[in-house]
Amino acid sequence: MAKMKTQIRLSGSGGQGLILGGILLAEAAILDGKKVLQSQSYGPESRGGSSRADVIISDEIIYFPRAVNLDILLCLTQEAADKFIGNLKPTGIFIYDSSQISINPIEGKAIGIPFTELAIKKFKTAIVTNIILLAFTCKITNVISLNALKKALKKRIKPKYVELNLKAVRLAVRLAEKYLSEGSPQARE
Amino acid sequence: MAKMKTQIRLSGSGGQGLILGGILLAEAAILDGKKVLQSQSYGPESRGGSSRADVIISDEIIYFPRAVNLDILLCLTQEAADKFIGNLKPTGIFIYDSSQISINPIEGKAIGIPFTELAIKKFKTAIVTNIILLAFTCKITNVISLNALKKALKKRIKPKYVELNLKAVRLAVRLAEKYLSEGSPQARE
Amino acid sequence: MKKNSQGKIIKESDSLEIVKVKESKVDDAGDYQESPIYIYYEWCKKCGICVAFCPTGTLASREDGAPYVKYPEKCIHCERCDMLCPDYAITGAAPGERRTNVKK
Amino acid sequence: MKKNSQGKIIKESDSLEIVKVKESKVDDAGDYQESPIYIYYEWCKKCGICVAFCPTGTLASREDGAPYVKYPEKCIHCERCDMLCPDYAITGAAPGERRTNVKK
Amino acid sequence: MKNIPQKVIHQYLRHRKKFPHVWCPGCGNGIILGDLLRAIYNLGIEKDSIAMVSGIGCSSRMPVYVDFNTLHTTHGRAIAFATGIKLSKPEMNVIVITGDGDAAAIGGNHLIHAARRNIDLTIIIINNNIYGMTGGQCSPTTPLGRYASTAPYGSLEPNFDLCELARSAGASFVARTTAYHTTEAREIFEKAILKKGCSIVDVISQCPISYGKLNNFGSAVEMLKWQRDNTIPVEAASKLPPEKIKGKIIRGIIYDTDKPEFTEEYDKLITHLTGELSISKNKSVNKKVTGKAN
Amino acid sequence: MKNIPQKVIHQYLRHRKKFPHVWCPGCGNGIILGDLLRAIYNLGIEKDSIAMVSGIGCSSRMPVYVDFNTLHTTHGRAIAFATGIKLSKPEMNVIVITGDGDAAAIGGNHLIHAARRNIDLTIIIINNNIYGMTGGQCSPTTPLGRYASTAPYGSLEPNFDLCELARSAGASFVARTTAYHTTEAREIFEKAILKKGCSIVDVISQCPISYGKLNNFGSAVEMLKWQRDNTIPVEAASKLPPEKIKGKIIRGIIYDTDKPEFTEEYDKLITHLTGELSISKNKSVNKKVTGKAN
Amino acid sequence: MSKNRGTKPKPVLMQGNAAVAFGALDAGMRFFGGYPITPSTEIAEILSAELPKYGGKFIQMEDELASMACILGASIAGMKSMTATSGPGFSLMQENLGYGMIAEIPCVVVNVQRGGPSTGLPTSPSQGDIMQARWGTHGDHPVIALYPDSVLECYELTIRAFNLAEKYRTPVILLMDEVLAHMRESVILPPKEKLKILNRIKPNVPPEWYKHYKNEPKYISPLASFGEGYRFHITGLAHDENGFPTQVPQEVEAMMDRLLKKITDNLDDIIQIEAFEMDDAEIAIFAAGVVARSAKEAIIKAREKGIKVGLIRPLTIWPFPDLDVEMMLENTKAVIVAEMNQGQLINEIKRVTKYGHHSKFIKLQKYSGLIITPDEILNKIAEVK
Amino acid sequence: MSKNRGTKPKPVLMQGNAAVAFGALDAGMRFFGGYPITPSTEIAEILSAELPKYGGKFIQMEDELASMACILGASIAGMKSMTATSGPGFSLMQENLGYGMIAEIPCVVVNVQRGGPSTGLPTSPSQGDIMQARWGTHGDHPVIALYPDSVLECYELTIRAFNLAEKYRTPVILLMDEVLAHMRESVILPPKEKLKILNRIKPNVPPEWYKHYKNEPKYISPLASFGEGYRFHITGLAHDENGFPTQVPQEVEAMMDRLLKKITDNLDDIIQIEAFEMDDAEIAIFAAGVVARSAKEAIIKAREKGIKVGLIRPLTIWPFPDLDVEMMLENTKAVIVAEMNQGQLINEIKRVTKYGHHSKFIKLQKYSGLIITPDEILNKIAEVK
Ligand SMILES: Cc1ncc(C[n+]2csc(CCOP(=O)(O)OP(=O)(O)O)c2C)c(N)n1
Ligand SMILES: Cc1ncc(C[n+]2csc(CCOP(=O)(O)OP(=O)(O)O)c2C)c(N)n1
Ligand code: SF4
Ligand code: SF4
Ligand code: SF4
Ligand code: SF4
Ligand code: SF4
Ligand code: SF4
Ligand SMILES: [Mg+2]
Ligand SMILES: [Mg+2]
Repeated sequence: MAKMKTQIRLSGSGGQGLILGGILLAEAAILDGKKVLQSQSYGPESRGGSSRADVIISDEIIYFPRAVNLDILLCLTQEAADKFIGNLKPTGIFIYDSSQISINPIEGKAIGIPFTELAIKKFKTAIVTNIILLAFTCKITNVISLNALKKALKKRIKPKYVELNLKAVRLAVRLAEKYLSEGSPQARE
Repeated sequence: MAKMKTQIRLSGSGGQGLILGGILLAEAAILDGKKVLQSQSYGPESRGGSSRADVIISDEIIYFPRAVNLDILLCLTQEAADKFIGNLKPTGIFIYDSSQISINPIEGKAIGIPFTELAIKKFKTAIVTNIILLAFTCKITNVISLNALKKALKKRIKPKYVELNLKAVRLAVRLAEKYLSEGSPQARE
Repeated sequence: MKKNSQGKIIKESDSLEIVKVKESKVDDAGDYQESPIYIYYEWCKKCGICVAFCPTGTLASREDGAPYVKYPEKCIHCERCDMLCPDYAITGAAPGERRTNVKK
Repeated sequence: MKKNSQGKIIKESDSLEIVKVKESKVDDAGDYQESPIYIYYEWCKKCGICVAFCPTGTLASREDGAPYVKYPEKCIHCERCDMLCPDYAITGAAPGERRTNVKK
Repeated sequence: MKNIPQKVIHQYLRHRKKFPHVWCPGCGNGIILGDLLRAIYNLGIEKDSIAMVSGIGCSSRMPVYVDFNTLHTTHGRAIAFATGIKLSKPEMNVIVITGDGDAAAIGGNHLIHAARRNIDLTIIIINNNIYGMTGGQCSPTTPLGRYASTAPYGSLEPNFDLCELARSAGASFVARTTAYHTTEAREIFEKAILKKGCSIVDVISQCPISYGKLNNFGSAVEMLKWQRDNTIPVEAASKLPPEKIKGKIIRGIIYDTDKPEFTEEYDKLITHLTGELSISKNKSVNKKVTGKAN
Repeated sequence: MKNIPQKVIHQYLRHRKKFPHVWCPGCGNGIILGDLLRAIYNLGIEKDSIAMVSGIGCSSRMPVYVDFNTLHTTHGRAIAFATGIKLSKPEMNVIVITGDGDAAAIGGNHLIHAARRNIDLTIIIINNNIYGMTGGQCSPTTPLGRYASTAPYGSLEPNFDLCELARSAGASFVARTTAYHTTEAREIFEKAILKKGCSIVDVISQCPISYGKLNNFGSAVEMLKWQRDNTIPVEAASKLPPEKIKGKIIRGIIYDTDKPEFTEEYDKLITHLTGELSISKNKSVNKKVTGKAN
Repeated sequence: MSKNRGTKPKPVLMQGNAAVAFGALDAGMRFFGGYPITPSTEIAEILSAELPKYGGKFIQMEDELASMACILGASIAGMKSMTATSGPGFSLMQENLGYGMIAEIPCVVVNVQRGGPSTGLPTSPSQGDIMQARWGTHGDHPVIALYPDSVLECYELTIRAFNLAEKYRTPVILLMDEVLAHMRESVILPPKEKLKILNRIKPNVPPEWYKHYKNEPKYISPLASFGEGYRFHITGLAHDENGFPTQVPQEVEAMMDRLLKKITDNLDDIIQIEAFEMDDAEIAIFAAGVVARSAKEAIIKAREKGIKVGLIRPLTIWPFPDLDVEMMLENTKAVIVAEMNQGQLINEIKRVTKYGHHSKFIKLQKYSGLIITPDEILNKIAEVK
Repeated sequence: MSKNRGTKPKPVLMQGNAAVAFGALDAGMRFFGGYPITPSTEIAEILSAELPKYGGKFIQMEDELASMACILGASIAGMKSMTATSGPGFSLMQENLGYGMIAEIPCVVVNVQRGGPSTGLPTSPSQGDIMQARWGTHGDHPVIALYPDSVLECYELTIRAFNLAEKYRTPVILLMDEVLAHMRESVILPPKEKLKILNRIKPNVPPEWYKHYKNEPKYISPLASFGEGYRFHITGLAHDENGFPTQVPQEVEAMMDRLLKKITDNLDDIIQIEAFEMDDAEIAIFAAGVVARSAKEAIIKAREKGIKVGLIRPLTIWPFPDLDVEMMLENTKAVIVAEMNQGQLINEIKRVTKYGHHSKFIKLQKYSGLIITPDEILNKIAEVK
């Protein structure tokens, strides 16, 4: 019986904290007792322009280190969405920032939330966008536990920022709960 | 029928013009219509201390490039004599500077002539010792023709020195003729 | 959703000898006769240098960090913005001057 | 004729802390008491430097280029010969001085 | 089209290459390239007579964008490649674009030897005090105490004064300018190109992404202001009391002299030996054409 | 034995190595080694605290003869090897022996970087203006117009002033002496070794076999006389009118300053981070012991 | 990563380059000299921060020539030392790497491979330097090179590299794939007290008796450090057992033989090779590093379909596991050599399977900057049938 | 040697290194950049005197890194260019040699081999750099390397090296033995008008249409020189057919394939191999350079005794003459691989004789600084019986 194996990509542009997001996700997965492999884009691609972090989470040993058939694709920019949407499995989930991205209909599940806008509105900074995105994803997909995410956060993030980030998590959880009960307006737009 | 092949070594110390001697011998051999191969010592051995030039003269193509079984060994210093005498064929000829070298009896033919002394006495300079040695050897062994040697000399040596060198050749020829008729006192000493 | 191929498409310009001001998506820059400052937003990387060093305050920053011409009348055509822009995305030659940026 | 092996045999000295003047083949240098200049001919390469720079003309060249002490009485023990000899083959400490060549 | 301004530099950019260029927002490389192109324009040098040679680094990516004979070589070796070009075709204007790491770390030896030979190269060192390309490691011009990804406690190594080094090695033209001082830079580049001999220009530049971030410069703008406020022209410096100069970096033409140039000397040797001109001299490309081209 | 003079340098020579050494008659290498050994004797430095590191060349053959920790490396890289030793064992006296080709041609980059770092190495460049070992090719210090086997028409390339280069690169002690000036050389070596920082000594030497022959110096003696007659102490030079100095080479201590030394600064960092001394400091070998040893 | 990890092994997330850095520190490495180059730079960056905390030394040299030189100097001074680089830098290190080999100086050289030749593809994976690791420097020389395939193995093989370097008195190369260097994986590091750390043997004879290039014991002489009273000579010239230059043919030959034999006589100790599902394999895949991971995934899938396929993976890539591979291939009908280059390992496989080996050689070579996928391997497996 | 030799060929005495220098001049080489090193230095020395007489340029660079770089620069500027070095210098040239390969810049690199590794035996012969010539630089790359065995062949193969370099737009290596470099032989040089000299193809299209890395014709694009109006870009990064950097896998692959195929598709043109007394040979000797001369002498002696032995000698050592060797060995019962190293060619022989080849492999390896003698070969021949 093939056990659970999830391939996740966080994408957007440099400076949005996506690599950190990937690492947090991976560390949280470890806390959940999973095997995990995290990789990212290097080279010109990673400077200035777009940024990408992949995480593979599995119950079993992970051999092939590339995420090619994404179960979950997270996007914060249009460029990233255009570039990576093709890598999403037909059954995959696409979670994107609806304040930045306009999409055509896709086969699978697409959830648009104005993450950046919300972050700026609630926290006066876009800096926690990645955390909101991440926590939202956890809640929606259950790929890792929220508890593990919080623990990972506390470990990786400078003490003075922990509180802010935990608030972002709480916001995300409420968002997700709302989405789960109501559906978001952008979904399947 | 194996044709003629002669291995000759000129040896002594740096500055005695032995490399030039080897080259002259080789060029002369070419003028005589022979195949020829000339090599010399490199490395620390060739600086300051001892010096050596080998010439292989043959009617046929020369493959192996080292002179290992010498037909003719020419020595101007004791060090060279001690070092190389072992490489002389039992049937080989050993021609040495009796003003510099004292030898024990050897099996083969040994001819001692005080080349350096003679050069200084006759020409007030040791510089032509190599030419006297060479011309003497030609006359004694017939390994190359004296004519060829003279031609080679004229080609390689600066015009202003040619006359001096030709005189040295003449001296050597007289020496050799004398030796051939009388034998030298040092031979088989 | 249309799936794009990887990497951007290289924009081929027919002639780059002429700055393509008309192609810019700028809404602030008017026609050449009226405003001498052209901003080519496709190349602009929003570094803020032109705005910071414009000696007359002609330029200001949009919310996204790109410049726009706030007070066209203030421009003295010093071309400081032009020379300092790392991306060749702005030019402010004086009216009538065709050549930006060298006048020895 | 005895055939030598290739290459020279390395001379092993028991202690090199003491200059082996007695081993030199010199016939010109006398005993230490009489002449302070020692020449170690086995190391001398006949460059002529010591002779050329001896300020007093104590030294002279043999026919083969090696130095010999021609006027031992002229020596002022300046050790110039010693310090300039590239081969550590000569020394001229003053009588009674055991150490050649540093006296600051 | 008549009234539409024509940006001088556009005629030198390669239209096949994709713009915007690879450099990060606010990076000094683009500014300095602009200055250089304007200098070339002002001198009226034919594009085809220019060989632009670079090593490896962000700055060394410059040649790919410009419509000259361009050669992007290996890390640190641009000057050596350029030496081969120049000696083979003395009539070409050979411009070397290099970074502080490329020129002064791995390529330091070629720098001082080009200076010593006084070979007619125009060497432009884009000095951002850091290895930009590889993400912010310290370079031989990272100032003492400054941070870099391989100097997490502040650099323990003093930096080179590249102008001093160039002069003492034998360059005949040595200057320093900054990304901020665009007109000065252009003028210096013009003189450097015109110079018959080895010219070395140290251009202080900003890398907001690596150096700026690690050393708490807020932005490229801050870094340009720093360049403005912490440098002082050599003429002014000579008139100021030492305490006013302390801590400031001297800009301008530091050293300028005339001495025999290597490729010319070599051609003289050929003429001497053959009575002919160098085979490479019979080419139509002209060296140092002045008068404006378009 | 009492009355038999004891040559100071003998206690430093390796009795297992064959003497006479490999150098040609009249070569400066032997003279300079003598000066260096006397300097070491005078300073009373323990043999075991000395690491002598060289590159490749006639001069670089020096270490094999002396009873220190000796390392004969690759061409041009001695300083880089030495940097590893010094940084690992700051308490050792690391002396680099190198030639003009070794230090300034292939090894030029390491030379200027050691100077920049101001790492406590004593670098002695035996400058015979030629590649002796390979038989007389021109070097970066072959003067313009002089002959070499690869400069058959006279060198077209100007030479480095190694002292200028060393100073501008950042060395804290820079001096020049000659094979002829044995006492001066010894004193300079003493100071160079004592200096906490990068010291570079340019020692003009003679290669009668290659340089001498090609440039019509009659003999080693002539070359030593040339050194005597064409150099002038820095103190004297400062008092003479320019026309008297023209064409002369300046000798003596050219530059001497005190500034932070690299390995010391690094050890401070370690102390700062760990509160402990560098692991390598707990060794018994002492640095810079003064007082005579025997 | 803190200096002291607890004794209870817990999984942590770690990057391949970090695993090398911390592996080296745990192996006792206290000197790093290097020059930045993608994709190896993180090793230097981490060590620039960590080494001084351990009392060790980090230096960024002016280039790779100097980097290689300074770590040899450091090793002679008694430090376990290392450098890390990538293709272009590795090329520049070759001359001094050869010096390390002839002078028998322990040290570790990490080459995180990227696309070549020349500047090539600085951020893409490649296995193009395998042959260079063997033959890059001039002259005959022995080589030990290790090749990890996971972050954990980066840690383990780094330690092993130091152990082999110290034991056999020679530079040891760690060849890595870019993918591995940059990816993060959950790893459980072994507790420090379980680590087996080897140190060079020091002489226990008086200096007068010490010969640092003696064939004893077993071709490897003890190695004193500079400043410990032994005052010996080291040279890159051919040398005798005292380290002094020689041109005597017998002495030269003895030296060359020692260099070779200290490796070839210890193959059992040096060579590590993994056989994955090889017991009953009819098809063998030969692959190293990250390609082996793709192979494993492919094998699992193929086995699900009943295809008897296995993997041979060299952890020690040099000396090449000649005998092991030959034996393992004895009963296979085909061997797929999968590598991210234009064909380097395949030549070795052909060489070692010389005598009447009739299995099919199938090449899978990719050099576009992308890694070989399990599907590509599955396709090749399908070709055999 | 005078600039103009008469048309009537006469034997002259010439040193191997001189033959290289004059061969290069006759091939049209007009730029030499180098750094002295025994045993190659005479090439530089002769050219420093000769080149300016021909209007060409000689420069002694600061090191071998720069030497390799400057000859590539010179070639791009339109000169046929060359450098000459030996082991340590050859190691230093590797990075830029790889640049020449990826950038496809013609030039010739002479490596007069000496004893290695490292400084080794500077004045002794060795064949220790054969594998390095193939694999010395990082990343996959094609290599052409020639190996003369006489002074005349030094001259001829130097010219051929330039011809191949120009034709295939690639650096070509001339591997030489120290013995050959330093010895003088009587040679009859071919009259100049009989020499076949190839020059690179220049573009005949307008600059706008010029793609300098196109696969046409036959994988080799014409090459304009700098300053001829084409204004193109050259980089050591993976590039597209316009020479601009690319990371697009298909473009990278196309580039890599071109590099490989321009060599592998032209093996018949590139490979030269000598078969000496091989027609009826039961025993084959495989040897290159000076060892082949010893082998010939041994063969003549052995044949006198009725032993059927012959020699296979590669004049082109890289690409290795796989097929030719395999075919020539088909009917032999033993092959003696004689080389002055610890075993480099033997591996190639094993590799190419893979399928059911049952002849005996006999090694004759010597690495003491002395050359292999005819007697030593005769002894090995005797072993077969
Ligand atoms: C031989 C070699 N070593 C290292 C590198 C990696 N590398 C690429 S660029 C660079 C430094 C660039 O710094 P600099 O020259 O200052 O240029 P910048 O990016 O700052 O403009 C390094 C170390 C390389 N490409 N080749
Ligand atoms: C990489 C390398 N290139 C070239 C050489 C050859 N080589 C040996 S010594 C030397 C020059 C030595 O000149 P210098 O340093 O001045 O020493 P000298 O012999 O004059 O004392 C050269 C070029 C080498 N050994 N290694
Ligand atoms: S030209 Fe001068 S005044 Fe006008 S916008 Fe630009 S910087 Fe401002
Ligand atoms: S300087 Fe140029 S790139 Fe920067 S904000 Fe202004 S227009 Fe945009
Ligand atoms: S010590 Fe002085 S005076 Fe005496 S011999 Fe020597 S140089 Fe002459
Ligand atoms: S200086 Fe020394 S080597 Fe020279 S002649 Fe005098 S004693 Fe002999
Ligand atoms: S990393 Fe720095 S130097 Fe490189 S492009 Fe970005 S800002 Fe410029
Ligand atoms: S060649 Fe010159 S430098 Fe070398 S030992 Fe002889 S004289 Fe001295
Ligand atoms: Mg930089
Ligand atoms: Mg020298």
